[in-house]
Formats: sequence, structure tokens, C-alpha cells
Amino acid sequence: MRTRELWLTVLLAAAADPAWAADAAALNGADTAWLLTATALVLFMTMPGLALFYGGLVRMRHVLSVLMHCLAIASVVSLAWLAVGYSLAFTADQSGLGLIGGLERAFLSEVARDTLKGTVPESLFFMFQLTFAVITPALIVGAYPERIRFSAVLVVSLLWLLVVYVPVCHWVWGGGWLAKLGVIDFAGGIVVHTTAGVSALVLAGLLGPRRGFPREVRPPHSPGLTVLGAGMLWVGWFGFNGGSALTADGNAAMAITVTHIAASAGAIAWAAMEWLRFGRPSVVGTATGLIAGLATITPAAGAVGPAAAIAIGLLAGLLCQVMTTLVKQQWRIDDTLDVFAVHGVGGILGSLLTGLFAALVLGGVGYAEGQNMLGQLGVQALGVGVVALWSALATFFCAKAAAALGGLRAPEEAEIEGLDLVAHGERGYDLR
Amino acid sequence: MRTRELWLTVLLAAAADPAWAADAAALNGADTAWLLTATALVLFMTMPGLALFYGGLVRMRHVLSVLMHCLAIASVVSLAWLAVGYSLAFTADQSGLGLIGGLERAFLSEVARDTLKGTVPESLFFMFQLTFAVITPALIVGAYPERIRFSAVLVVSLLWLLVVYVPVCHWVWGGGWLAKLGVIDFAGGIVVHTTAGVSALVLAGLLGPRRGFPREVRPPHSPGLTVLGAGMLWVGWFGFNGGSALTADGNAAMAITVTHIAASAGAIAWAAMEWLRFGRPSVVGTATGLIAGLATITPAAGAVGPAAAIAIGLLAGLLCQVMTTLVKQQWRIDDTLDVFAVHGVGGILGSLLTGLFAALVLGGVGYAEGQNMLGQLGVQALGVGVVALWSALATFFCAKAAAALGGLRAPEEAEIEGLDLVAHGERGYDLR
Amino acid sequence: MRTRELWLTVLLAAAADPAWAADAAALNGADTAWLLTATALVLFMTMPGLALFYGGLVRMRHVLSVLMHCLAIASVVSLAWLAVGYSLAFTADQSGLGLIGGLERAFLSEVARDTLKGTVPESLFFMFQLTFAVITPALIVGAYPERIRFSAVLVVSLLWLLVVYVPVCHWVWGGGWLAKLGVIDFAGGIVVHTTAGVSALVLAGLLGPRRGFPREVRPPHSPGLTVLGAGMLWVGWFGFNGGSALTADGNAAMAITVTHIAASAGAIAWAAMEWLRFGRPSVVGTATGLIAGLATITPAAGAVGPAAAIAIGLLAGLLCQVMTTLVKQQWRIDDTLDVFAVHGVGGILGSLLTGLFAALVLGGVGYAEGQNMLGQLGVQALGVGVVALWSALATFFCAKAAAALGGLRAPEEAEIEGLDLVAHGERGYDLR
Amino acid sequence: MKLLMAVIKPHRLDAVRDALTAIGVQGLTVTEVKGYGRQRGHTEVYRGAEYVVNFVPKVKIEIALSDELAERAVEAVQAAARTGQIGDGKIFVYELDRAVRIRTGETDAEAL
Amino acid sequence: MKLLMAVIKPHRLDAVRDALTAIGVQGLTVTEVKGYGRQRGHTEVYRGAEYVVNFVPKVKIEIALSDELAERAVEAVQAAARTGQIGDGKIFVYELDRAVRIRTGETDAEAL
Amino acid sequence: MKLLMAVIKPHRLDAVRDALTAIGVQGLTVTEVKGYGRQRGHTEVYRGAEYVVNFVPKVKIEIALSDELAERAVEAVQAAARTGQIGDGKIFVYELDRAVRIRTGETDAEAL
Ligand SMILES: Nc1ncnc2c1ncn2[C@@H]1O[C@H](COP(=O)(O)OP(=O)(O)O)[C@@H](O)[C@H]1O
Ligand SMILES: Nc1ncnc2c1ncn2[C@@H]1O[C@H](COP(=O)(O)OP(=O)(O)O)[C@@H](O)[C@H]1O
Ligand SMILES: Nc1ncnc2c1ncn2[C@@H]1O[C@H](COP(=O)(O)OP(=O)(O)O)[C@@H](O)[C@H]1O
Repeated sequence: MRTRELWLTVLLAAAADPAWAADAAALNGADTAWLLTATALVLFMTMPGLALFYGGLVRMRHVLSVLMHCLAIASVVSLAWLAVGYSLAFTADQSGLGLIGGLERAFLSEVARDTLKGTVPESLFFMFQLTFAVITPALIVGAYPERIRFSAVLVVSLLWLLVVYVPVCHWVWGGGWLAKLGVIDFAGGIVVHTTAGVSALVLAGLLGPRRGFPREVRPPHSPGLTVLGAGMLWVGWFGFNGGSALTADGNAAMAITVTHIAASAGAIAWAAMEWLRFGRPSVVGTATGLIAGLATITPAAGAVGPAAAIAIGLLAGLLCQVMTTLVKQQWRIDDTLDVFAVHGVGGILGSLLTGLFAALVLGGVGYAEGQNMLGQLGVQALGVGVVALWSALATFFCAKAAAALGGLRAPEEAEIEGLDLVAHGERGYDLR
Repeated sequence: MRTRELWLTVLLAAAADPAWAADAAALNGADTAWLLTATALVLFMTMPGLALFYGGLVRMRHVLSVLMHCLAIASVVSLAWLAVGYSLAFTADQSGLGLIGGLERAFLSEVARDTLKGTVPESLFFMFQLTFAVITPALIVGAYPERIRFSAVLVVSLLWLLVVYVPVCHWVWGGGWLAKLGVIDFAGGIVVHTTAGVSALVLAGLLGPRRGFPREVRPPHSPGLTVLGAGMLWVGWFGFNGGSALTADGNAAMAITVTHIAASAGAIAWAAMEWLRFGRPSVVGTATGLIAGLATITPAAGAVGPAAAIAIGLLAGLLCQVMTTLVKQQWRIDDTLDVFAVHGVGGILGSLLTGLFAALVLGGVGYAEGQNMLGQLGVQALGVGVVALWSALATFFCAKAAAALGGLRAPEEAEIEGLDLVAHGERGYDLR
Repeated sequence: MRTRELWLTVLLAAAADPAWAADAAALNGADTAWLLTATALVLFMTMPGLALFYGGLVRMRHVLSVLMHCLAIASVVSLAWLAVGYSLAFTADQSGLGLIGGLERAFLSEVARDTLKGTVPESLFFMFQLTFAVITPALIVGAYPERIRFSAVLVVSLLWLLVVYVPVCHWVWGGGWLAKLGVIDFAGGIVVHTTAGVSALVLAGLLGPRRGFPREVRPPHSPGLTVLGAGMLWVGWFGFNGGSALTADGNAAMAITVTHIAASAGAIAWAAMEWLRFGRPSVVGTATGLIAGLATITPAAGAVGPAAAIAIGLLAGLLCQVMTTLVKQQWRIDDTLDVFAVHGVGGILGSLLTGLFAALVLGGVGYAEGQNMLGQLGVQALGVGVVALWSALATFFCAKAAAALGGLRAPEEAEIEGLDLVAHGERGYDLR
Repeated sequence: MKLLMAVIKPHRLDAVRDALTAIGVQGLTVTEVKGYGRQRGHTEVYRGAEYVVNFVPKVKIEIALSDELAERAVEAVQAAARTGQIGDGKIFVYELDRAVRIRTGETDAEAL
Repeated sequence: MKLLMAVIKPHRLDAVRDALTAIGVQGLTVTEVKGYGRQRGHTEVYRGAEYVVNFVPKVKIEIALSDELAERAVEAVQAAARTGQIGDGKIFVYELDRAVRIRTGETDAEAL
Repeated sequence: MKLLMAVIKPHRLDAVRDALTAIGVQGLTVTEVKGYGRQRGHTEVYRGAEYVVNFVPKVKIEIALSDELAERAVEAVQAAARTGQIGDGKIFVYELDRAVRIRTGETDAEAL
């Protein structure tokens, strides 16, 4: 992952003075510059990107509650990540089983300004990962708006971070058992989108539907906000996927290229299908297809080429749209903003397709030595399956815990009058 | 364009191992880091920046259609750029005439993660250029809102990309005939703003005015959105002009400096003139002056100094304001959001002023060897003139093609009820 | 502040060719890449970030005027900074007293594309500092919305830039007398937040309260805009504090880490206290706590560790909330958007806490040689005290000057009908 | 002919419309209004202070009716709009002189 | 004195105002409303599903008039608001007891 | 029973409500409207051109009253809404047949 330029400097330096060399080998300013930027971009995805994306889709009287959910999750998860999350996810498992890390890095202890992780400061790696830990539970906000208790948002999100996100992150990115099996998840098809999507479905089921679902729900109160948020997510995703290279080089560059192409293809596929089905494409739909494309390319962004990205994006747009209808109209689960259909399905689909399109012949980077397409597909399927199962089970437990601690669902009055006013004492718009 | 630091590394390395050296010479991590960022910034300009800037200026019932136009153009153009656009624009013309490139790079074929273009990965150069190819047809959206058919937006934008943007891009930036003549267009005064502005005027003329134009048109439905978009465009323009240096050095730094100064001067000039003419300056006007300043400095950003930037910005603010009135009140052309008056006039003015202010004595970087002010001005005028003419002719053809393929103008009912509802089945705001 | 990698290059290069070396030593592409980005991020904080943050908090009929204030300040201050501000702040004081710089750099004279300041182009350093000069008077906008004359905004902001911001900036960051005393102000606890906060209080007092204050004021017209702005400020602050390292290394990384943590803690503290006091936390409050945390960590971001950041953020959230009530309910000063309570108090608190938490034993970077905690606290208190006093006095003078030149307060009709319509001829929303 | 004007709680609108349709009312006109009455407004918290908002969002419906339908319509609205809590709203009835359907020029009962 | 209340299509507002001005009406008051009637609402597509919105945006105008003007005003509104398509709206007229101009205290016909 | 309908300047609303409360009125309903009358609209500047907006924001209040209170209410509104400048608005009064409190079913005077 290091740039060649650095290698060279190191080689030359090594001769001169070994002590300097070790140090010089480590910090790469360019990688650091890019990762600082990428970190800002990923934070931007949650606040304000995702908050607005979701906020525009709900009824006017609940818009602030959705923003509040995202803001509160961002704040609370950040402290939890500092306290224990990062350490549990990214330090070695003493047991050797690769299930969960230790507490050596709790509160970033022993991490000074010049402590490195790879070619970048460890504090920067911590922050970059923090932004992922923040956005993942924030994605789940789309499952429960307009009817959840605010305290339940806090309890579920915190517990979920610890029992779902942190272990899965360790398994896949922290050197845990799935990493050892060779699962490919470049930027979070499994760690982020599968976990969030599956958990959203479970949570939506346990919470029950909104009043009037599915016949009398209202359309988004401000699709413009949603498009604004989608634009921010699009741009921020360059940091999400491009930053996951951890280097400022061709890996990052190709990652943003395929990311962008898949997003475009996802938007086109969704819009085209709406045009066929309903006679006209909607902007909310097109933006949703965009996000579906982005979620689906995420695990693959380090492994596939531009042509594969088109295929991945198109499949994402089509399948995710079918799934929104299936979940809501057939399964009758009010996963209100389609977190499962878009992120869950997208993450799973992308993780599987990664096994396929990583193939050299399909323009990908190829498999690790000793691995082939079938083997890789098997590993990907195993990873996705186990993580989906664990997410479902653990989310069930989180929800029950929250139900015990103050309740899950807001009183009916709040649902009618609006969570904004009842839970937060505010109104979204005072237009006079 | 390379930083000196790199030169040095190369020099030292060259001695050690020639094979390494060639490679090390090529990739500059810092340039890559900056260009990754700049690419994100320019995408940000279109989505959501420009979409909101334009969206705020139209009537409430058409706001989503404008967002949809920008989103659809961004998606569709991205795939077309990948398929053929980039290759036609940036590979060599086999004929040697410098008119249009070949198809070697169609679908980025032969571009791997470590393929370079200058000091950066070629995939990154492709992406950076893609964001320019996206925003240029998106600028034209301002010519036709509130009355165009959605299918016409798609047809016109795609055709236009291929017959206007791609060739002109090749002429100026792809080593084509205008490049050989020595035309200076740092970041798109000709390639972006002249093409978009002139084409907008032609398209607006062919499409005809909105119902009630010019007496009964309504003011912008949400100037706040427009200011939000303008702020995003301002920030994004640092990537647009600063990224066009393709290096993280004093060229990029001075480019953002003059960009920022011209923007400020443009805003001030526009506001001051409104204050004199109408007794009060408007925020929509001030934001428009800002954009006029930005468009006008664009071709000059690599060649002029800060004092020249003030002059360029002030002239932009004044002239573009005069032109908005002229186009709408005198010529009676409903170029609805003033694409020609702001971008066309700004791009042309800036391209000419570049010839002037590049002079060393005026604080510029000076002319190429053997060139002087008069010669440069001539080249600039030629470039602008030919491109304007070509844009007008080719746009006429694109519009006729779209008219044949399903029609240009939306039915009157859609104009009255709103394109949002009729063309996309959505409403911009559901405030209850 | 240089990265070690660069040191090495320099060492090796020095042997080869002294002339090259001086040059190579100077420009660091990675630092440049990061500072280009940081500059964009800080501009983003003002436009559109702060503009929206404030715009959402006022009544609907004044929203555009607030956006206009921010936009106008950004434009006008930029030119003033180019003309004289930067030079006065950052060149040496000929008198040796460290009170104010000279005019050598007026209009950036003598600054070419390859002129350096430290490891980055001087034009870039100029631009980065410009964005600080812009946001500081823009913060004061929160003191006077809904009732100020637009001309007064211009007069006060320009004068204030010259008599408050520029000298204080010279004292602390330009090598002036406070710098010599060893005051620590990493990114502007004193230079930005103390000056703006104290001046806001004075200005609000002189201007008088809004009609109906404090009994009949209206709640924010669009808290969603405020959250959107807060999100942008949060992200932008990574550039503000991270960029203040001027390098792409562990200093920048740790700066964004503590920045983020303090922001989160500030949001949590504010929300928790509202929950206790009123039975429910508001999103406007939570966002305000976030900003309080950010303002308060600003001076400390280069000197403290993550644990200290939690403490700083929590204290910020609690104290600033208490102060909003105190200023408005007890002192009866209509500092409308709580600039003093949030930025002033935050800046002062943070500057003092920096003296404390910089201690090595508390996880900080330690004091300069020969300095200890008590000494540092003394210096910090002196710096804050003198700057607060100077800000108050000089603002009084600025306000009187503006009152003489056309008046401070808008006519009552404008306050009732809205500054948008009366001062700018526009309306914020035309929803039909 | 009568005009029935009712001020009701917004979330009862659909129920009221259904009840009216059931008795044969074919059209009505809805306006968003704010009410002031025995039902108190709410408080909003804003940066460490509470503010009282006096007006409560309500929906006003207006229905032109033949005299015969009027009585039943009053009952239908009352039944459908009622939650039993303060702030349920009011029904007012007054006399209409004329009604015209713009499209056809039909008048009075035929216009409804 | 009469009060003429009309519910019309929003885009006919300017035409109606012009027509009324032409016959000497000097003032009127406009409210944005939503109508329910024979004219169906529209469907909105939202993420793979269609939703029906029952209410149609309309504009209500209210004009206080002398008895003499009332008749002509009804005609003027009907002519100007008419598009011939379903949903053109209704005109209602009822009796006013009093009118007062707040600024001057003038009453009835003089107040209009 | 009477219904008093007044169109006033928006910023006089609080004063009018206070004046009505003072004479014993317990409830009212408020609608945001746009007025057209002698008071001109405003001009808006938009990119180098001026546009005239004809309609002026107003607030309409509706109050159902017993006959006795009606007279005093008209006076109270007139006094509280008056600024003496053009555009202060109008008060209209008409007869109500019935009033019903939805919550209790009380009618007429008791319903108010
Ligand atoms: N005298 C009145 N005239 C007009 N509208 C009224 C009157 N009294 C009440 N209203 C309307 O009815 C609504 C409900 O009245 P309120 O006194 O709060 O409760 P209730 O209907 O249970 O007595 C008010 O919000 C207001 O809109
Ligand atoms: N009985 C009624 N009372 C009050 N308003 C009505 C009534 N019937 C219709 N309206 C209003 O008139 C509008 C047009 O009516 P509609 O039945 O759709 O078409 P048309 O006027 O062509 O018969 C409706 O949207 C509604 O606002
Ligand atoms: N004939 C009318 N019918 C209904 N409303 C009217 C009528 N005339 C005026 N209005 C309303 O009263 C408002 C004030 O009237 P205007 O003529 O501007 O001033 P004034 O009340 O001082 O005479 C108008 O904006 C309009 O809303």
C-alpha cells in the first residue's frame, strides 16, 4: 500500500542511519494528507449528509427527530469508540481465535502524536475508522423514524456498536477470523452495509409499522433535502472508498473511479425501471439507486475494474428496487427508509459480486495466491452469512434491552403530533 | 508541474537503479492526494452545488425537476465519458489535425491501478476530467427549466457531450489544434463556460420562453438554496481551478488565491451596481456576481496575479449583470437562469482577459517564448470565436435531434402544474 | 512541524547541491496538499456553513439578510485582507514592540508562485489565514440579526477587521508581543473566538434588543438549516484545527482527533443538561453544544490529548449553556444567536484550559522550556484578558463610527416586515 | 343551502372526510389554520430557555350542503372529529344564498 | 352586502383578479386551500410504490361586495376561472351584515 | 350568533388577540392569507430586473360570538388592529345559524 516513492526514500535512507530510517519509512505525508481529507469526507457523509438524506424522506413533523438521531449517534458513538471500541476492534485477540481485540488502546492510551499505523499516524487511522463506526449505526436510523423513543435510539445504538459493529469489524478488518480466511471487504460491504441492513430489518420488525402503514403513509416531505443529502453522500463516498486504500496512489484513484461509475449505473438502473413501471422516473428513486450503487460497490472498490463497476451498479439499482417493494408490500415490514433493501441487499450483493469480479479476466486485481473464484465466492458467502446471522441475533438482544430500559416505541401522541415537538420541543419549520 | 522535491528524489534515485527511478519519477503522492481531493470538490460542485443553486431559483413546483436534471446528467454523462468521451478527448488524433482523439482508452481499457498520466494515476486524471465533463452540460440546465421534457434533457446532454464538449476539450486540453496554437485556458473558460453559455442561449431560443415571460415570471422560490449552492460552488471551485494545476504546489495555491479574489470582487461589483440601480443589493444578485467572478477567472487562474484577479472579478460582476438585462429585456430570450449572461459572457471575457493579464508587467506568468500580448490576444479571440460558433451550430443540431426524438418542450399542463408532479410524480415540499 | 521524511530528503540533498537543497527543503507537497484542502474546508465553514447555521435560527423574514451578511463579509474582508490585512498581521513589526506588522506584503506584492512560507507556498498560507479572517467577523453576525442596517454590517466588519482582528492576529500568530510571551493559541481560541465573542456582546448591547425581546421572540424558523450548518462547521473544523498544524502529520491528525472528541462531548453535555432541566433535549441545543465544544477545543487542539478533550468538551457544553441563560435572562442583552455565550465563553474557557491540559501528566505536549503550569496559566489569562478588553473598546469605536456613517439600526418597518424584503428586496420562501 | 364550517384536529381530517362521503357529501375545501382557545399551545425549548407558543395547528373544512344534508353532516363531523379531549374544535353553520359550479354554470343544489 | 367566496384553480387567479378589477372590485383576500371533489388527486411514486394523494391544491378568494356588484362579480369570476375541465371549482355567495374599514372606521359600502 | 371575520396586518395579531381576550372572547381561528387592495405590493429585484408582487401578506381571524359581544368585538378589533396606514384591513360580520362544540356536543352560546 505504500507508494513507491516512499520505498525509494527508505532504501536510500536505510544506508545512512538506521534509526532515522525506521521512522522515515513509516510516515508518508501524502498518505496522511489524503487520509485527513478522507476522514473529513466520511464524517460529512453522516453529518450532515445522511441526516439530510433521511430527514427529507420523513413527514415534516418528524424531520428534526431524524436529524437528532444522527447527531446523537455521531456524538455518543465517537466517545464509545474512543473509550473501548477502537481498541476492541483493532488490537490483537489474545486468545488467538480472532473474535475480539483487547483494551490496550482504550482511550487511545499510548498513542502519541508520532505513533504510527502503517504509513500514517495512528490517531488518524483511529479517526478514519471512527467515522465508519459512526455512520454504520446511523444508517439504521432509517428503519425506525417517526415512531421510536429517543432513549431507545441511544441504548440500541450504543449496545449495537459494541455487540455487532466492533466484533464484526475485528473479524474482517482487525485481523480476526474472517480476515484470516481471506474474505475481501474493501470498505465495508460486510462490516458496514450488511450489518446495518440486516439489523434495520430486525429492528423495524420488532418496533412495528408506522400508523397507517402501508396504505396511508405520506410521501417524503422534502425530496430536495434528500437529493442534497445524496449529493453529499456521493462526494463523501470518495473518502469512504478512496480513503480505505489508506494511501494516495492508484489504489485510491481506481477505488473512487469504480465507486463513481457504480453510483451512476445504480441511479440509471433505478430510474429506468421506474420509467418502465410507472411511466416516469422520480428523483427520490434515482437518488436511491445512486446510494444502492454506492453501497454495492463498497466491498469491491479495491478489487474490480470500471467495466465490472457498471455491472455492479446496474444490478444494484435493479435488485434493490425490487427488494423495497418486496419488504414493504409482501413482507409487510415497515423498514421505513428501506435500509435493508438498499444497504443490506446492496452490501450482500456487492460482497458476493466481489468474489466474482475480482477475477483478473474480468478486469479485477485477481485472487490471493492459492485462491480461485469458487473458493473466494465461498469465503464471501460464508462471511456474509455469518455476519448477517450474528447481526440479526444481536440486534434482537439490543432491542429487547432497550425495551426493558424505558421502552422502544414512542407514545401514540408523539407519532401523531410529531416526534419533533413531543420528544424535542421543536418544530421543523416556522414559516412566518 | 512536478514539485522540486520529487525532482531531487528522482535525481538521487536514478543513480541507484534505473528501473525504480522511472517509476518513482512518475507517481507523486502529494499531487495524487490533492487531485483526489480536487476531484471530490468538483463533483461536489454539480451534486449538490449547482443543483441547489439552480433549484432555488425556479418556482417551487419545478424544483425537483431541476435537481433531477443535474442528477441524471451526472449519471449518464459519467458512463458516456467512461465509454468513449475520455478517450476521444485525451488520446492523440491519428490524423494529426488535432480534431478528435481515438478510442484506445474507451472504457479505460489498458488503464491499470499503476498506469500513470504525468505524476498521478491515469484513473485519477480520468476522474478529475470526468467531473468537468459532468458539470459542463449541467450548467446548461439553467437555460431550460420549468418547461423542458425530461427525455429532451437526456438526449440533448448526451449528444452535446459528444459533439461539443469532447471535441472542444480535445482541441484545447487534449493536445488538439487550439493547444498547438498556444491558446491559454487554464481550467475551462473556453472548454467549459464558453461552450455551455453559448449553447444555453441557443437552446433557450429554440425552446421558447416560459409562459408569462418576461412580464409575469415569478421570483426564485428559495434564494436560501441558491446561496447554499453558491457557497458549495465557491468551495468546489478551489478544486476546479486549484486541481487544474495537477500538482500540489505554488501553481495550485496561486490558482485558488486568484480564484477566491475574483469571486469576492465579482460579488462586490454586482451588489454595488444593484445598490446604485435599485437602492438595495440582493443576495441572489450578490451570489450571481460571485459565480460570474468565478467563471471569468477560470481560464486565467494559472496565469495571472491577485491584482489582476480583482480587475477580472469587478469586470465580470459589472458586465454579466448588464448582460442579464440585455438578454432578457432586449433580446427577449428566456435563458431562464442566465447561463449565457453569467457563464458564457464570463467565460469569453475571462478568456480574452487572460491574454492581457498574463503579461509579466501586469503580474502574470508571461507568455510562451515567441509570443506577445497582441499575439496571445489574437489566439484567445480565435479560440473563443471558433468554439462559440461550433457550440451554437452543434447545439442547434442537438436540439433538432431531441425534437425529433420525443419532443423538446413539455406539455403546457406540466408547465402549469409543475414538472415535479407531471414528469416525476413528486412534489418539492409536503409541509404538514 | 516538518515531516521527518522531508528532513531526510533535505539531508541527502544538501550533500549533492546546496542551491537545490534550500529549495527542496522548503516546499513539502504533502503539507501543501493538506493545506489546500484545509483552506477549502475553512471557507466552507463560513459559506455556506455558518451562514446556514445562523440563517436557520432567525425568523423566516430575516433569513436572507443573514445569508447576505455572511456572503458580504466573506467578499469584502477577502479584498481587505489582500490589500493590507495579511501584511499588517504577518510581517514583522519594525518598531520591535510586536504591535502591528508592516505593508511589505500589501496586495501580496513580491509573492510569486514559488515564494514559500515554511514548507508551503506563501500564497497558500495567505489563503488559509484569509479564511480565518473571514469567519471571525462573520461569527459576530449572530449578535445583530433581524434589526441591523446592512450598511452598518459592512462598516463595522471592515473597521473591526482592521482594529481588532489584524492586530490581535499579529500579537498571537504574527510573532507579536503575546507570541513572545509564549501564549498558546493553536487555532484561534483568542484570535478568533474571544475577539468575536466579546465584540458580539458589546455590539448587541449598543444595538439594543429585537422588538419583543425577551418575552415574545420566536423560535428558530428552520432548525434543519441550523443542523445542516452545524454539520458543515463540524467537518470544516477539521480544516480549521487540523490545518493549523500547517503539516500533514501526527500534529494535524491529533488535532482533528481532539477536535472531534470535544465536539462530541460538548453536544452530549448540552443535550444531557437540557434533558435534566426541561425533560427533553433539543436538536438546536445539541448542535449548539457541538459548536461550543469545537470553539473551546480550538486553542488547545495542538497541545492536549483525547482524555483532556472529553473534559474540555463537557465543560464547554455545560458552561456555555449556563451562559446563554445568564446573558439573555439576567443581563438582558440580546446577543441574539449567543455569540458571546458560545464562542466568547468557549474561547476564553478553552484558552485557559489549554494552560492546564497542555501538562505532560495530563496527556498534553508539555510546556516550553522554562515554563510551568502556573506560569502558562498566567500567560493565557493575560492574553485572554488583554484581548477581551481591546476587543470591547475597539468594537465600541467601530459601532460609533457605523452609527455616524448611516446608522446602526434598521428602521422599525424593516424589523417588522423583514430585512429580507426591506433591505434586499427578496423573500426567503415563495412556496407556491 | 347551508355552509358548514368546522375547525378540527388535523389528524381527524381523513376520518371526517370518510364520514362525510358516507352520507353523500361529494366535495369539500380544506384550509390549514391555527387555533386559539381553551387548549393551550406548547412550549419549545431553545438554547436554555422555554418559549410558549399559543397557537395550535388546526384544519378548517368548509362544505356547502343542501338544507336536508346539513343536519346529518353536523352529526357526522361531530362523531368523526371527536377524540374527547380539549381542543377537538367547533362546527359552525350559516346560510348560503347561492352556489355556482364554475365549469358548467349549474347553480345551487346542482352545483354541489 | 354580499360576500362572494370562490374556490378556483390556482393558475386562474391572475385572470380572475383582472376580471374583477375590470368591473370595479377594489379588493379581495386570497387563501391557499386544498380541495376534495370530483377531480381526483394525483399519484406519487415513491421507491417502487405508488401513493394516491386525494387533495388538490386550490385557491379560495373572498370578496365583500355591494348587492349590485354581486351579480356581475359572480359572472366575472365564472368566466375568468373557467377552463371547462373538471375541478374548475365553485362560487358561493352569502349575506354580510356589516363591513368596517379598520383604518378609517368607515362602514358598509364605503368600507369596501 | 355572529361570525366576525377580520383581515389584518400580521404583526397586529397579538395585540388583537389580547384585546379580544380582554372583552371575554375565549377562542378564535387564524388563517394566513394574501390581500389585494389599495395597499400596493412590493417590488423584488432579481438579477438586474425588478418584479412587482401584487399580493400582501395578511392574517384573517374568525371569531364566533354571541350577538351581545359582537358589537364590542368589532370595536376591540378595530382599535387593536389600527396603525392608521393604508392596508390596515377590514372587518366583516355575518349571521351564524349554529355552533357546536365537538368535544361535548354543546351548542350555540355554550359552544363558544
Ligand atoms: N369563538 C370561536 N370562534 C372561532 N373559532 C374558535 C372559537 N373558539 C374556539 N375556536 C377554534 O376551536 C379550536 C378548539 O377550541 P378549544 O377552546 O381549544 O377547545 P374545545 O373545542 O374543546 O372547546 C380553537 O383552537 C379554535 O381554532
Ligand atoms: N360541497 C362543497 N363544498 C365546498 N367546497 C366544495 C364542494 N364541492 C367541491 N368543492 C370545492 O370545489 C373544488 C372543485 O370541485 P370538483 O368536484 O373537483 O370539480 P367541479 O368544480 O368541476 O365540479 C373542490 O376541489 C373543492 O375545493
Ligand atoms: N372587498 C374586499 N373583500 C375582501 N377583502 C378585502 C376587500 N377589500 C380589501 N380587502 C382586504 O383588506 C386588505 C386591506 O385593504 P386595502 O384596500 O389594501 O387597505 P385599507 O384596508 O386600508 O383600505 C386587503 O389586502 C385585502 O386582504
